[in-house]
Amino acid sequence: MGLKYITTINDREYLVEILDETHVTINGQVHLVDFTTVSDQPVYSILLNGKSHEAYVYAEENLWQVLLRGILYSVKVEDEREKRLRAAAGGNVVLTGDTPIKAPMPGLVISVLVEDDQTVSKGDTMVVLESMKMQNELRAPRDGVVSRLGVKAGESVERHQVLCYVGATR
Amino acid sequence: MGLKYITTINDREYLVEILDETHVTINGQVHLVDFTTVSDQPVYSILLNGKSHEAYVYAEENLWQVLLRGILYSVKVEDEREKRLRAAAGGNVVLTGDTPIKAPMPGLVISVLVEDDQTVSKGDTMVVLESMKMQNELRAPRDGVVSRLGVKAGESVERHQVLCYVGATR
Amino acid sequence: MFNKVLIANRGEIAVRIIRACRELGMETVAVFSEADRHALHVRYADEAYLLGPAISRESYLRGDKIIEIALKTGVGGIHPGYGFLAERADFAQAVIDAGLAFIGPKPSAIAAMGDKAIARMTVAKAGVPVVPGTEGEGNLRDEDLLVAAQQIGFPVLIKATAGGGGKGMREVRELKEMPALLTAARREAEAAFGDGNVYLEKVIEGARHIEVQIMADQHGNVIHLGERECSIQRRHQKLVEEAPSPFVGDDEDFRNTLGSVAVRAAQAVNYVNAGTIEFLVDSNKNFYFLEMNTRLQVEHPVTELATGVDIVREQIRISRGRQMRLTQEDITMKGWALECRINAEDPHHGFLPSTGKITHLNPPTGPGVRVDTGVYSGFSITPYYDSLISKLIVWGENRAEAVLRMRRALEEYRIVGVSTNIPFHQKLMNSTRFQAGQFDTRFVEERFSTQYGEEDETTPELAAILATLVAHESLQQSAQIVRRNERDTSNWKWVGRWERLQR
Amino acid sequence: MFNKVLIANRGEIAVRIIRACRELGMETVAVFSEADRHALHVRYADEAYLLGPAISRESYLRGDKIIEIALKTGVGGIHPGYGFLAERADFAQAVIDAGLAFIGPKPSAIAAMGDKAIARMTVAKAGVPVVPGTEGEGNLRDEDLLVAAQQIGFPVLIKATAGGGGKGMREVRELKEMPALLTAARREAEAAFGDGNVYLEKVIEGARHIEVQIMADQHGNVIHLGERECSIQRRHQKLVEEAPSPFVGDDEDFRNTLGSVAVRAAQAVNYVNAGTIEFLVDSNKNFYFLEMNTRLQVEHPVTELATGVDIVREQIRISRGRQMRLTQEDITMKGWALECRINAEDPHHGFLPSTGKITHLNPPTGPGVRVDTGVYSGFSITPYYDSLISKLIVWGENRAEAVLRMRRALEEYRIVGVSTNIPFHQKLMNSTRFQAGQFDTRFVEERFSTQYGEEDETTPELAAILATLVAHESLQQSAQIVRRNERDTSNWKWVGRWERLQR
Repeated sequence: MGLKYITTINDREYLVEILDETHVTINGQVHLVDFTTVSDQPVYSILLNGKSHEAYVYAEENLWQVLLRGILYSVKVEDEREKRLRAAAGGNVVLTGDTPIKAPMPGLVISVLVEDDQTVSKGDTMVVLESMKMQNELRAPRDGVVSRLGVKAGESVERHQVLCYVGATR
Repeated sequence: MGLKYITTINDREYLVEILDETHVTINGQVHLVDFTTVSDQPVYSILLNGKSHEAYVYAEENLWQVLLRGILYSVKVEDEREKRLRAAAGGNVVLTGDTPIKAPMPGLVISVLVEDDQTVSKGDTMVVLESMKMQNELRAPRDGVVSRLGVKAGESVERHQVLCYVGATR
Repeated sequence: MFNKVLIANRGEIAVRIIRACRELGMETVAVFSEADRHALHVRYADEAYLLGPAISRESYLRGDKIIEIALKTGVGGIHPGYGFLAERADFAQAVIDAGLAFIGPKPSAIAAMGDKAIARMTVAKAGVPVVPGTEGEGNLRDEDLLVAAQQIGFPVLIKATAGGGGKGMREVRELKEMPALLTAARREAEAAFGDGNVYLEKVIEGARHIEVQIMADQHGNVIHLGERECSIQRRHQKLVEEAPSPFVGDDEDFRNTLGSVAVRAAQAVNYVNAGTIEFLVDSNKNFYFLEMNTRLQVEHPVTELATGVDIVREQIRISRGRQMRLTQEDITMKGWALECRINAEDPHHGFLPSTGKITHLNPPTGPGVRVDTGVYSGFSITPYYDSLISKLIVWGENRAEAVLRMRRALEEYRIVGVSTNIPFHQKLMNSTRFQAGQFDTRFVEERFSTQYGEEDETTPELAAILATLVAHESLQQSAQIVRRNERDTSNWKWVGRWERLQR
Repeated sequence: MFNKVLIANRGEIAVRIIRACRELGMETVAVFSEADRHALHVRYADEAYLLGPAISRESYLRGDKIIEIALKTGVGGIHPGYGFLAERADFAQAVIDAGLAFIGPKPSAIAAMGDKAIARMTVAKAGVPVVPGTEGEGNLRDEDLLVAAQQIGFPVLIKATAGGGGKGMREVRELKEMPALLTAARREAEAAFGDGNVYLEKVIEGARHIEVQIMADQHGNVIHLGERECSIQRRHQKLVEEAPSPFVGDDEDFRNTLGSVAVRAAQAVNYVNAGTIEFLVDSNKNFYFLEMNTRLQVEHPVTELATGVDIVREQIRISRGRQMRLTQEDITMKGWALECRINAEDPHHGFLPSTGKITHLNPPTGPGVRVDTGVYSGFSITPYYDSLISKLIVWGENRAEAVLRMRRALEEYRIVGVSTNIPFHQKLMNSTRFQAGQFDTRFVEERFSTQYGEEDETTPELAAILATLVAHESLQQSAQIVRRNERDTSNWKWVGRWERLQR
């Protein structure tokens, strides 16, 4: 018996079953598959019923990102058991607490326009980053108070690095 | 104090001393050097007194092979102590015993024209290999007797794999 | 006549220039920042010298150090490429003062074209049309601007004098909304640049960006190499260029008009070497001088492929004092050339810059494909310089063939480790409006969606299968690691027991 | 008219044909052996199907299976590339019998040109000069051969009828040495092929290998695309090709003569599609028909770059029944094209084949450079197929520029993991005789040394420094490992002691 997965793209669910090395079903339809990695990279070559495709597939933020013919798909893959557990736990997680302000790109901090305990309004510019001669203004995603400010002008930051938090007014 | 090496190319010796990260001397002359590997490969980029060169450097059969602008140099590098020890041991090692017959290239064994205990004369064809549609005849390097024949027609062999030995007539 | 050139640049353009020198049998000297020791221009040059830290102003903008290295290494000329010091008249002058050839125009021409107001005045005097507006007329008050706007005719654009990047910019469609928009523009300009002055410019509707490549030698010969169209832009950054322009098309008269006007503009400043006159062209083929780039352009290869002229090689010949071998009659465009700028930026996340190590790279090759690049597999993209990592240029017998070839080349291009805008280009090449040549400079921002929804049904299914197979494989592998660890643990236990038995 | 093509080949030529189809907007079907699942042609095609095991006769030579796949996938034509089934009249016939287009000549033309004796007779009848000799005259006895030799004129070559690869071949310079050489040749031929029959061929001294590309459509139009010179050979394997030929040079009359003779030879067999007539040319511009290759040649790109004609695209158009868009008047050669065949073989060890995984690959790019290849970084070269892994082709305004460009491209080319003959090409491009165009088909074997001794003094010093630095680094690293191990050991001891204390 094969392994069953529930795979979701843009709220649309696909039931994918891996039968053996060369067969998968999707929503009950059987496909002949020859699947291999290229150059030990996250680049995959697939022959699906003879049709040759290639995609760049990598994990990011709990999803699988599939870059296929210039189109990026964010895909959730769960095995049946996982899916059941999630259903039992019920609903989406509600965000609480402070909101982290993350660097959307790697770069240099050009200026920091806020300080700890400062009150900001949604849309206020907080930090200006520069990378590859392109400046990016990070704005407050909500009203609140700045805390745990961790960068200053002149420093380098990585992509997704948390620069500070914006929390409920204390 | 730097590390001293005696480096030999085609019987010509060079005294190379590594002074520090950015200086070497060769036969007493000091050079400014900026040396780094490229793409984590055995490809090296060197800026020698500002001149930019690139070479493929790898070890083979106790020598360093340097492929530089299309020219292959086989280089022996010994530190001074090693060199002294070798000098003390005296002269070259005289080859004795059976001579191994090695595959000069990877490929398929097309035919084996000898068998164990067979007497061969220098120049006799012993094994025929094929690779990339090119056939290569392996000939006896000396008069002698074949022993430890390890391949048969239809098999694949790796480069430098020992196929059999030719030894003194027993 | 010199035989050794210093290239005061980095990246693909430094490599491009080194190649031209090598193909002329000339020696090359590269300069590099601490971030660029592994860069291709350092590897390919005959000599390479460190300038300083990564930040441009401490390395690639250090004209003094560059001239010092040039003198020390005995080069005869300096090629500035584009960007960095390429359009700095003071640097060009310093190079000449050091007794070296500056491979580019005279400092006076750089200066004349570098000041927008002077440039507009100079070319207007030579009979070249300029975009109607008040730029260069000094800092006008609101009352004067309201009068001027009516003379220019609506719609007009309010632009910050100190400006750039869209800050302090407002489009005015009729007189009555103008006072409020002027106040807003001045306030924004003041906040952004500490200078509230603004000027007006006529809005060219449906404008296309069409530019003309010119070449001039030291013997008074000036020719043009036809036009390029660069209307595919995003935030004033060119993304795709082509030669010829699909808008100019078969209209040889219009082509010749643009060309001779460009030659006149160049002659107005006694121009020498390669340069580009940029025009805005409206749908009625009215054209307006925008600016002159007094240097090699990023997009010069499309002209090279369409005309067969090696522009960089010609630049070097000219700066060596040679007479151009080409006359205007020798220049014809054949077939069609397209260029896609491959930038290290993520088209799926707002085109933000992407940095990191390129772990795998497979460039497209084969007939009609040219790649100009400064990167390779194993090279790290840093945040210090601009995001252009490669230019993919194709030639076809006609535009349709060039587009098909570009599609196959984009499909073949594999870059792993950093995000690139290749997916953007793939989508663009599939767009019927692009294929039909129907676009203006606002096309990408206003009419070209980066939302991907209109694909056929089978593609998401394929993505679902791929993601599931990769997820499955990754689960199997982690299971194996767990199993191996289990065994390791028991081995370890077993060894422990064995050791105890020994005691 | 069909829109889907099956490519019955592998490697660079399969990729080349897939690209041409894609650029025509046509779909492609690849076939592959078990050794080639990761090959580029499988990755780039729209569809790909397994043929069988690695060995050619169980995969790429399985015409029956290939036709079966073609029918199953609904393709309209099969392109055979070169090698494998390309010159098998029976396969071409089977393709036609299956109702598919064979993208190549008619089976009758393949058959006529495939039999050397018939080919010689056919073209001789059409007034095309052939190399004087006894081939095709049946198996002559020694007495007859001695008479024939005197008629042909010395020197003559004795060749094995069943032969190839130089076996059973002897050069005879005068009559008196001939009987002994005949005996030796027959003995060797008997041993090698089980067939002691031999024939005679005139030795063309200082011969150059010059060939003419022809194209013919189904409507009776036959044109030639000028000549290529392929005299740089090693063991009858072409290594470097160029168009035009430096020997033909500016002699347009000679070029036209060769061209029209080639057209006549093609017409003699009612030739359709692309083909090549090979000539041997002596120093007095006497030329002799050698053979006709009834298929696409490895070296077709040099003609493409020199004439601007896309030969593969033309092949497909012709097989779709289209009339050629080109007439003889449209064909002119512009500039100079050179091709180096990059083989996976070790020039420093007798050019023996080299296999293994390509761990790093950086192809040359930039202006005037074309790479046709079927490999990439991470791909494994197996011993099953021929050693050609890439073709490096450059174009220059003239031969000197093309040579300079080839030098820089070879210098840029990095392939790590397998040995290649790039060093051979580098040395060749540096040879003054090659640069001057002074070579014949024996140049590489007789006059071109692969011994490297004549380099300047500083290069060995540089090699010494490089080797020492790498050796030093490797020593330092192993010292570190030892130190780490020492610490590990002591850690382990310490843990042991700690464990004992616990008990």
